[in-house]
Amino acid sequence: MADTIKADLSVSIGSLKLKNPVMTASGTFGYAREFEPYVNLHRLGAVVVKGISLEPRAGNPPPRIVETSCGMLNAIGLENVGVDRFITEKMVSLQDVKVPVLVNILGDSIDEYREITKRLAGVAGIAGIEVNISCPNVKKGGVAFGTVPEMASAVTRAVREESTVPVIVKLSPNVSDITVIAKAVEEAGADAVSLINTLIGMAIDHKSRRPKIANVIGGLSGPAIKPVALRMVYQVSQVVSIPVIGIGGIETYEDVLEFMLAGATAVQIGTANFVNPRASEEAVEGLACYVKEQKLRSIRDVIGALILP
Amino acid sequence: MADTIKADLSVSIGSLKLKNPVMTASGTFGYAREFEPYVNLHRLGAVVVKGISLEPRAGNPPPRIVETSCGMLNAIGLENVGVDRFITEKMVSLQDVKVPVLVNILGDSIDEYREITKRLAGVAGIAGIEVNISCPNVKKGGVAFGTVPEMASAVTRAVREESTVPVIVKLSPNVSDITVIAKAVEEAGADAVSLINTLIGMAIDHKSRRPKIANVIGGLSGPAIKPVALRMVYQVSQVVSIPVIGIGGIETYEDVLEFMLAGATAVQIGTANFVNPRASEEAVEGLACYVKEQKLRSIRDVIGALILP
Amino acid sequence: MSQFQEKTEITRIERLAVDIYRLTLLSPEIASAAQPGQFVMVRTTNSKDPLLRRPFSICQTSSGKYFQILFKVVGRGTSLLAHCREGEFLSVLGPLGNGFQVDYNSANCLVGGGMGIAPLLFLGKTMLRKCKEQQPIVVLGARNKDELSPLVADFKELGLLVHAATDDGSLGRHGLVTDVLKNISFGTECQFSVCGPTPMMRAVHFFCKEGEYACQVSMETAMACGMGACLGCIVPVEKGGYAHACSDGPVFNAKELLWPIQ
Amino acid sequence: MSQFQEKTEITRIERLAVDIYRLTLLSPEIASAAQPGQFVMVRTTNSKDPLLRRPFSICQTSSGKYFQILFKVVGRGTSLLAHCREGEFLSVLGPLGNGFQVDYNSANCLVGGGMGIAPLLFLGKTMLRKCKEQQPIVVLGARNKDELSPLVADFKELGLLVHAATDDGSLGRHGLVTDVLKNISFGTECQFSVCGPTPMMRAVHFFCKEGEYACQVSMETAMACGMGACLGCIVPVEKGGYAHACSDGPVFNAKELLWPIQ
Ligand SMILES: Cc1cc2nc3c(=O)[nH]c(=O)nc-3n(C[C@H](O)[C@H](O)[C@H](O)COP(=O)(O)OP(=O)(O)OC[C@H]3O[C@@H](n4cnc5c(N)ncnc54)[C@H](O)[C@@H]3O)c2cc1C
Ligand SMILES: Cc1cc2nc3c(=O)[nH]c(=O)nc-3n(C[C@H](O)[C@H](O)[C@H](O)COP(=O)(O)OP(=O)(O)OC[C@H]3O[C@@H](n4cnc5c(N)ncnc54)[C@H](O)[C@@H]3O)c2cc1C
Ligand SMILES: Cc1cc2nc3c(=O)[nH]c(=O)nc-3n(C[C@H](O)[C@H](O)[C@H](O)COP(=O)(O)O)c2cc1C
Ligand SMILES: Cc1cc2nc3c(=O)[nH]c(=O)nc-3n(C[C@H](O)[C@H](O)[C@H](O)COP(=O)(O)O)c2cc1C
Ligand code: FES
Ligand code: FES
Repeated sequence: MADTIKADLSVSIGSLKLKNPVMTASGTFGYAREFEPYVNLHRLGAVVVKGISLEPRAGNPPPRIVETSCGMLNAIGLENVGVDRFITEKMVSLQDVKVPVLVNILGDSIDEYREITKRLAGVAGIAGIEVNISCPNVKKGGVAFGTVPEMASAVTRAVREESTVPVIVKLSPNVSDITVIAKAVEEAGADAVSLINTLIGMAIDHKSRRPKIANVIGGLSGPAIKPVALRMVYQVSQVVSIPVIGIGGIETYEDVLEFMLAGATAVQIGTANFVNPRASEEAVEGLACYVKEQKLRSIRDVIGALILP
Repeated sequence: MADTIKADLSVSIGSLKLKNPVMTASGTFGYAREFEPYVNLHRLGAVVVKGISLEPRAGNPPPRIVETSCGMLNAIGLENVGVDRFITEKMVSLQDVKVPVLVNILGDSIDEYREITKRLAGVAGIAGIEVNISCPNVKKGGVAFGTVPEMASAVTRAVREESTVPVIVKLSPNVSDITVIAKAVEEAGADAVSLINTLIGMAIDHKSRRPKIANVIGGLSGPAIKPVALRMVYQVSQVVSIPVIGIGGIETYEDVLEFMLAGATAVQIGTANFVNPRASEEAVEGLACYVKEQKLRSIRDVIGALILP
Repeated sequence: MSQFQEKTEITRIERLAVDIYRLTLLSPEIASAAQPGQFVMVRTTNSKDPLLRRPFSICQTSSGKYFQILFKVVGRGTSLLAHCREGEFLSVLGPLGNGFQVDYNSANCLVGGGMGIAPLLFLGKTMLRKCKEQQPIVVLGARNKDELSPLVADFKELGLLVHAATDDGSLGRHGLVTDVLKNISFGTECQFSVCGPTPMMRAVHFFCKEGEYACQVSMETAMACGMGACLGCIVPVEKGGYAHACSDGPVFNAKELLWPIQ
Repeated sequence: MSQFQEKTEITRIERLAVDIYRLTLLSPEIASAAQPGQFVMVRTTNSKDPLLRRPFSICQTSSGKYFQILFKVVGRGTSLLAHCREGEFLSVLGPLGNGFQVDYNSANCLVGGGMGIAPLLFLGKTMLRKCKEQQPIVVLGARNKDELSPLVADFKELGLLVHAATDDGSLGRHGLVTDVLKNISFGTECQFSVCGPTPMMRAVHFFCKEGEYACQVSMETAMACGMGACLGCIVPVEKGGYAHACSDGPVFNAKELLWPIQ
């Protein structure tokens, strides 16, 4: 354990220095405290908290989740306490966790994104903002911000203008060409991009002839989507010069290495936290051993080090 | 077995009448004869043969396939004997198989699609053409035909003009909004759409630091993609009035029912043929039992019968 | 918080009925921290399919070292568990959630249906330990004798009297647990602790509402994490919005829930 | 075509070395149709992960009812197989592919490395049955004695003389099988049947080319279907393009392949 400290695992996401590249993904790690029985939180690179909206949201009716082959669908409906209670209640308790906290935000209009960011500006303990642009734009008939370059870039610009901390834009994989969106948000001032959010999926119970989740469609996550995530991380890394954070089906340090080889500077672990709550800390331990065994100067040597045929 | 005959499993894809909705997917069933030791081919609804191009193609170098969580990636590179040898060699041997044969075609220009269709026109034993539009359009810098509505519709129109049999257009899932493409090809004259082709994915071996398939990226198939396929079939069924053929992670008759409830008139079984070569015939048997047990007049009663919350 | 992720050894596997099994697992940490009504999340395979853990009530603990889960094979996860071997290890998270809050010195009634009987055995045992003077009234229901009798036997072994009901009348009363309840006279102070299928819990809740008895129910929902992180396991509550079965429950005061729950 | 999809019963599991196992499977259909050099595709789990079947050479058949596979645990599929129990059933497809084409009356040399030794046992046994006068020369290599000696023992039991080589010298010659080959004098008519790691097969091919001996090699590639349907299992061939290991092979005339194969 003491050994772990010696391996250089540090990476930078813009001005944000992380002691290692392993974060936990929004919506899969609660407000971090839930994992205290299992994880030394301060050993993680960062934690990303559940998506926050301007007003509290009750979320979707049950059932909200269902297992699929090597994955799960969720339609939580972005249940959250709203930005104000987040600041007064959740951030306060998060303060004593000695790990950078990234706040994931969402809205249904550009103004809403802007307003949340304003309220978060200057709040102690927030190391960065991650902007979930997979949400529907109510003014544009519900088309997701993340699927249209102009809308993605408008959201990014608004958040970037109000934010006092690094802004990470979290991309939707449900697009024809993710590199176009990535370039748009880079140009609009994003300090980093994270990808992927969930693929849109559906499950049906043939016996009852009903959808297995009340919202009919939901977000697919877990090992099933890893190949898609890895491909998109690889493609985006080729076209942007800001850091890329890889997400999707990551569980072990080997998975982390694959994403970093594809070009990711850091990663987030999502669904795997449910299966193995210690997954994030174990990935950090695994990376430390890897760096030492391979006698690397730093884990950063792995970033984009994929050898093409 | 004799009982099976009584259940009404027949469905129509345009003018094409199928004795049941279970087909095998292109590229996963060889030229059908490979499965004779395991399957009574004449019990299937139809078989779709491997994609055929104008000229023979050697395909991609090895490795071409790799297993992923609940799925596999392939980059066969569309290895095939070319349309002329297909007609003289493969179709001849396919003639004695008493099952409708659909020919999957692909090209890298609209002219190529048109020319293949011309050569196939009038060839005995061809019940329909399935147009793979996930291929790169060489003239447009390699953007896949299936990701741009205008290109998708131009291919459809060209094939429709030359074809003497029903034309099914096979949609790519790697798009922001598959309903737009579906509507475009319907308008261009497609007699049906089939979906989904593979999701684009990637796999990396962290030990060698190399991609696990020589082509770097490949197509993801199998149970992992079923939720995405089901969602797209559901969405497309809402917006087109031509029949929809569901594909993606289907193995059992329960999977078939799920796709039909979502709106599919028929389905194709792909990767599951590798795991269980009898999957297609077993699905037909399962559907026959289902129709009888549920006392349905016809399996067609299931199409689109999803009950929304 | 006393929660643990453990590789627990399976020390015993018993097949109680055609598709009902009981596993005894070795984990001093979980066994000594567990409270009646709490549950564990169990990994049923080392593979990624099925991916998620499965929740099971803690059915009994013994010697502060062992705990048991009782389950019915209903799908792939439980089928995998049924095929485990003694000596193998299972990855278990727990104990999770909030258990039953009972006044051990008051009159108590335990009402269980099917596998919902599991946590009530733990609760009944604890009641007997904490209060020697008064025994809880136990009402158990299931589909038939084969399923119910091994569970009834466990309570009888503790010296508890069991009122049984089965759907087919093969053991105890022919009918539902509420049919049994109607024929028992309860003191006004009696507190009900209920676990079973939702329609049964709903019926018992309305029975209690009428008689003005306190009533706690243990809710089953789909769960991905079991620890308040995924927000998947919701139940609608009276005051509006949702509670989370894993972290606010699984045991709730029935009055706080918004019935009828589907 | 005599190919079958079978639920074969595992009648015996033997652990031959730390990570080497041999399964005996009951399938009269497969056992009686099998030819040396053919293989089977085995499902290693009922779950969807790992999804695909795994290819294994048929290592021996007996009484026209049983056949054996010999394997090394290298990943998840083989690890699952190693954990099977006798009496369980495995889903097996086979026999698949084209086996060794040998002139049983000519002089023959069998060269095997590691798990590539498996199909050669079947071939050696068949040679002895078909031609009593002449015994094949057998050259086997592996990493060390632990891995090699149980395999050598099988050949010795048939009455065959084995020339052994190990990477660490713990059994037979210290070095590669080609080091052994160089010290044997072969008749010009000698035909080589080779199975093992690709670098070894390449080396033996070049040895044969020099000596102008006929040489057949059994190729291992990734395989999804094992029956010519997926086109995944290619090996580059001399005349240009690719052959399919499962349906054109796995045994090829070494001269028809495009060396060096990676
Ligand atoms: C807090 C809690 C405690 C529980 N305690 C026990 C217990 O002590 N003993 C026991 O046998 N079971 C208990 N359950 C239910 C148990 O978790 C499920 O039976 C199990 O997850 C099914 O897994 P599977 O993989 O076998 O079924 P799956 O393959 O996941 O599903 C098979 C079928 O079972 C249904 N199903 C799935 N989950 C549940 C569920 N939670 N409740 C009812 N039906 C379900 C599905 O809809 C499906 O029709 C408990 C559930 C919760 C939430
Ligand atoms: C025609 C044929 C016959 C075979 N006969 C035998 C046999 O008799 N005995 C035996 O032990 N093995 C044999 N193999 C190899 C065997 O199929 C693989 O070892 C097995 O598929 C590995 O499965 P796994 O799930 O344990 O490994 P995986 O988890 O799939 O992979 C683990 C590691 O093994 C490597 N690997 C995977 N497949 C192969 C392969 N085909 N060859 C070499 N390395 C591989 C992977 O690259 C990875 O590094 C044969 C292969 C073929 C194609
Ligand atoms: C239950 C659940 C809730 C999620 N909530 C959010 C969220 O609030 N905001 C967000 O940006 N992503 C959310 N996600 C997406 C994850 O952060 C992550 O991008 C996705 O799950 C893919 O990673 P994984 O495969 O490792 O889970 C959620 C995912 C799950 C499974
Ligand atoms: C090995 C392989 C080869 C394929 N070749 C083709 C092809 O030639 N043309 C085509 O349209 N689709 C091809 N596909 C896609 C399948 O037809 C199908 O759309 C996809 O695999 C999803 O279905 P599945 O999950 O059931 O496999 C191929 C798929 C696989 C796995
Ligand atoms: S199961 Fe995840 S919050 Fe309750
Ligand atoms: S393994 Fe599928 S074609 Fe050979």
